[in-house]
Amino acid sequence: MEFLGLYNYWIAVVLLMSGFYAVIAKRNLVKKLIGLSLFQAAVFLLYITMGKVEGGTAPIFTSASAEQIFSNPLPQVLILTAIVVGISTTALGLAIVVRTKEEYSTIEEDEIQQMDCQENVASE
Amino acid sequence: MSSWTPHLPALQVVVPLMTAPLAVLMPDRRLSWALATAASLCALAIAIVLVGEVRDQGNIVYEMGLWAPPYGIALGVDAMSALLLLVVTGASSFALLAAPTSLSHEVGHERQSYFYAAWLLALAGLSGILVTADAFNIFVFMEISSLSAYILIAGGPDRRALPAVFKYLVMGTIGATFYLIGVGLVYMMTGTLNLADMELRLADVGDVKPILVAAGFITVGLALKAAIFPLHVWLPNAYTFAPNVVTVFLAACATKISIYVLIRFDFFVFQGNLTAHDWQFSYFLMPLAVLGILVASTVAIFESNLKRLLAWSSVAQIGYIMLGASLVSAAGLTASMLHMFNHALAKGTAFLALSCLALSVSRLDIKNIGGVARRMPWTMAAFVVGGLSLIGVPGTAGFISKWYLISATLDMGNLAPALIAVILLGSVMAVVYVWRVVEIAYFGQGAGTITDDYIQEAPLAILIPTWIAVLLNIWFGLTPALPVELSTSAAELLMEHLR
Amino acid sequence: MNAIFGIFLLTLMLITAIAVVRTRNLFVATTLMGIFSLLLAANFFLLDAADVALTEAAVGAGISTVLLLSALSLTAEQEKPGHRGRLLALAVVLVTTLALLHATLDSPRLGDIDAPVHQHVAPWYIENTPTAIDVPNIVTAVLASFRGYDTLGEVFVVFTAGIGVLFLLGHYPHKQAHKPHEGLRHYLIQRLVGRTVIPFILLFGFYVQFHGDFGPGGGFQAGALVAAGIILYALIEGTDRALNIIPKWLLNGMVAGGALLYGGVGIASMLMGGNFLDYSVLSSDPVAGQHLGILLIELGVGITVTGVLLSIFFAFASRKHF
Amino acid sequence: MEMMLNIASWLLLTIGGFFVLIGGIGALRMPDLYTRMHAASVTDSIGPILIIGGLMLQAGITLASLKLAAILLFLLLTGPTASNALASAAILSGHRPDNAQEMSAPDLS
Amino acid sequence: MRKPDLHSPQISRLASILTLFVLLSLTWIMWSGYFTSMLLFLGLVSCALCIWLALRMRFFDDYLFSMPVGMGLLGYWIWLLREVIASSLAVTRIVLSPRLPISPRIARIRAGSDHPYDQVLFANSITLTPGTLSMDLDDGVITVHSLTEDGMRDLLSGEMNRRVTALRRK
Amino acid sequence: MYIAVALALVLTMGLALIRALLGPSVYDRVLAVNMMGTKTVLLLSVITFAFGRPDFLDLALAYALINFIGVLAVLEFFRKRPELDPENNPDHNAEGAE
Repeated sequence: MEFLGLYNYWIAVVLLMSGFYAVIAKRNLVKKLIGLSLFQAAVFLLYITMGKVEGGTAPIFTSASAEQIFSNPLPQVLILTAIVVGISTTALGLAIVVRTKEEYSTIEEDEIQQMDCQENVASE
Repeated sequence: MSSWTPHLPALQVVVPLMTAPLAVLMPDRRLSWALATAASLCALAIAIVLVGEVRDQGNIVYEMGLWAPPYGIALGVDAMSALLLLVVTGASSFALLAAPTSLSHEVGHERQSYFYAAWLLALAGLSGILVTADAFNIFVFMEISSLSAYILIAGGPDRRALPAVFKYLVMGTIGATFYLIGVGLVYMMTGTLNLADMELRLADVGDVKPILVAAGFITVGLALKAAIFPLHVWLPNAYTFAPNVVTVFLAACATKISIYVLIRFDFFVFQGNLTAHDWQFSYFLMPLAVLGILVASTVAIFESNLKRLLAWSSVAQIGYIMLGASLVSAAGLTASMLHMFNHALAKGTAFLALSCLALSVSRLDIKNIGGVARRMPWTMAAFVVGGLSLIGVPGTAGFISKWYLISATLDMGNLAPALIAVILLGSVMAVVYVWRVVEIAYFGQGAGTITDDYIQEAPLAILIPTWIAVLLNIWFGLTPALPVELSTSAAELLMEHLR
Repeated sequence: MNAIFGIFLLTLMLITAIAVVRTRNLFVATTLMGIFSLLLAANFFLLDAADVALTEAAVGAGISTVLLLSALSLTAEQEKPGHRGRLLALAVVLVTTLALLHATLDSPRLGDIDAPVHQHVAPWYIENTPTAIDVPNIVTAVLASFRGYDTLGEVFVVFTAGIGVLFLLGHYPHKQAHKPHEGLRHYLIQRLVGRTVIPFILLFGFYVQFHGDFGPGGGFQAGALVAAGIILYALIEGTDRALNIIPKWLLNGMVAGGALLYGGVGIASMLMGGNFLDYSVLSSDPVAGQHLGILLIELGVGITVTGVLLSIFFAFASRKHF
Repeated sequence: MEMMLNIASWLLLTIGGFFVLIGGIGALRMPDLYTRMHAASVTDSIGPILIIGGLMLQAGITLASLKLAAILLFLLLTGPTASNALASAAILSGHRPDNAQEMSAPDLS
Repeated sequence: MRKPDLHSPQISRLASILTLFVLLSLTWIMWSGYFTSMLLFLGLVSCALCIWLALRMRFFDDYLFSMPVGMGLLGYWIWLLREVIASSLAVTRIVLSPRLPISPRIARIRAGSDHPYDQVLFANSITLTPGTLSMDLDDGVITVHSLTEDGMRDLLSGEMNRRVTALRRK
Repeated sequence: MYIAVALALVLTMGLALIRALLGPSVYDRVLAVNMMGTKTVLLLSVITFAFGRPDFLDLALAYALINFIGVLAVLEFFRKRPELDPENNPDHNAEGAE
């Protein structure tokens, strides 16, 4: 049971790791954004995991429930907000990527850097 | 009017926040601008009143929705947040006053209403961080301010703004997510999100692993957002390619707000409850601060793009602010707070002067400004005052904070000579990079590419806010009572939590 | 039983995530992200987070996939090989991971009822929701009233993203003559089935909007669903026709109006003598006031979210391909 | 009576689960895209019918049952549509079925 | 090219709008399960909004998709259910047999009815039956892929087509 | 008893995931995604009953809607793609994982 009790956290941590790796190591801008949402999703899982109560149920009263244990509503509220923040960031990031593609006709960070370097040299 | 005073902490955020949708709906960009400026000035007025209130009666607490903390979200204004509220609203107002002139070259007219809305959101987000007393609420407003800052920067006319802002977006989001992880871990062990309540309940928990890791995540995440060396890599390009007035606004206050959260979190929540946390805090940040000052100043000396030069100087100045905080003493924190205020003044003035310059000089490169001071005396004079303040020459605001910083390091025993040497060396480097610009502007030859006739003094609409900023630099250099008083009480407040 | 399913689903998620990182085809990565979101949502549901599961399904699997696909069709589908600084990245990631794993060792176990999170604040919400707010869904009560200020911030985050996308993509002239965008108009089956289900999707969206007090749902999920319904119309009948449904001025009005409505409720409660967002003063009976306030602010959330998601979708979809 | 209903419901559920699993196995074993879609269609048609049917027996005549019916209707409406969309997309991009022989149809009109 | 006359409506525009409204209201009541005046009012508003959007989407401007309603449809569903079960068993046998005895076939079938609705019903029924898959519907001609020759032969016998066509005649 | 069904569904999801990872073409992956979507809908329906909270069926309904839109978005993506860039033929770069 010791193992089971932490399994959720560990998966969340490994997910976090894979997303974080994609953000840092990948050079494609869209891939970075995908990694970013993976990274954030892992944090959502971390929060929701800590709100669970064994034998509890979703924190919504039903007419039948007099003696129910509820899971913790607060992490759920926080994560609802965080999901929204995540999708907003992704949308804005994608808009920037689309503009980048239009201006540079590539979405690879390395190629963009190369072009920028040439531009910097040309301007000096 | 007086019936509104209890609501001021909420209004500080709500006024710019609610004006943003209205600005989008405005049919004309000039109306959007007028609305934004009015809201910003209103926010400045609120901040000034709040400063008065804080000086009169200490901390102000406001319960959102009348739910008592920690169940509801509480707002709190103390000396520290009041001081920074002045910085944020002031910077926003000055930059907005200069905006219509400067922006017409950079952002298409039909897009400007969105631009001003984003500006107001940035203002609201930054003030929201300052007034809230809830750890998660900080995250929400941090995201409002960051997203709108990305928009503002992406409005830059150069296409290089796009990769710069993308990098900022990625690093900023990583920073915010790290902060979120940290808050989550603290929440896991305390069950609360209110900062004051967290401090209380953490005392029972003590040094458990999640809390230690949380302290690490929060510090690193906020350091990323605050561009503390070596996590500053997003900053230079973002500031360089943003529209000029945006640089004025963000350079003056954006990173400082993250430092504010960092200091507040570390001192309020962790310092008193974790063994040896003050020591760890100090020895983690001090080397970074010192390295930041030295490396960034060196880069600035060799930089030829004027905006990037000042951006690197910002990285160095963040080093000073962190150096003060890392002393973990009342004097050090006072110096740190004071430098946030004074650096905002100095850097704001310098960037405002560059905005004036940009109206005549197409490319803000050191080679293109040969002799412009003869054509634009007022602009360059403003830049000189800003530069002097950056260096820390007596009579300017910058001097005060450097002075406080040096006197704070004197308490550090055998580290003191080394730290003082670093501060002085940094100032000498600042002399060098400011002088390079001044020398060419005043004594250099006109650049061949632009005919001299084209270069003319900036219009009054932008010169006036610039010169008000210049005068403020001198005013607070000569009579620094107000910021010093606020900084001192803020530092005392922070030190109280050290137990 | 619960735990076993949880572990199975988590493992599937892990595999998916690793595949997402490894694949070079961005389209494949996007579809795998869709799977990931579904699994994540199912997991949230197992962990008793019904509201979050609904949101993740609507946003992660629906809207986010659509947005990513439209962005992909404007940019590139294939990631070019080659990484730089892979070792540094690995090192950073490894340190982070170890730190977090270290943190979990002292964490309360999953479902532990004695964990600190279940002792403080949260029990107060569960105890006081019936008397103070009187809605069955505690999550809605906390979201809309106890922590209504956070939700105000959330709406403005969405609003910010909306004006950001409009600022970046909204006003550039098309570089070539614009060919009308037809969507799937020639696919009879999809078109017919789409027409049949769209009214019901929209109705479901409204249902979720107004039943947030009673079950999982609320303004944000509803906004995503309504937007999804209209996006479905855009997919089957073409963006140009879809743009005619909701005129531009109305869309702009929705983006701003919802946010204004939310804030307006706050200001109204201030004018009526309460604190900001204190809905109790909106009516003579505090609980009725809370109900009214929650209804209005959820409506504000829904309107803004619908407007923003549609604006974002249209901004991407009506952009010319390069 | 309740006993009978329960047994019928369990039966439906179990058989449904079995069919779904078969579909999954088929989707793995089949050689090319179109044949895999046939296997997948087992999980998309008979699976929901049986499983949701079983659940409806459990729920009895309640609102939940009506909701289940809505879900089932929706799945049966959209499932084939989605498959068809996928097949047309595949054809559109020149994805030919493996060694499928043409058969001619008697024209009805 | 044979086009059915889409502009001679069997039912008037108003009637179809009303039908949809009633359907939506019933759905709302069935989903909601709360009968407070507030929620019923909101339901009414929601249905009206849906209708408004449907009007803006021009769903009532043509009679492309009018549905044949009646007992015939129910009978057809029951027949289809039997077909689905039978063919599911057939596919199950194939999947479970180690040799995987498949013999894919492709055929083009002309739908018996001119009406687009019937064609779609036919195509989706084909897809719904495991073992056959409609890949394309173009101008009344459906391209069908089948897993086995038997399945295709079954389909080509035309019973399903006949039944679908018969629905509208009644 | 619900366990058996839920287990079958989860196993099928696993199988579908394997199909999604193996590919080989992008369409196989989309097929797998679609399969997973419907399986999730069923799984959620079953779980709501196992939990004894049938009022959560809304979730399953929402999933069904969203899944459909996702697949249509994919079709639309493919329909646009030929004019996008011809070198990106799906069958040439079908093997997604390195």
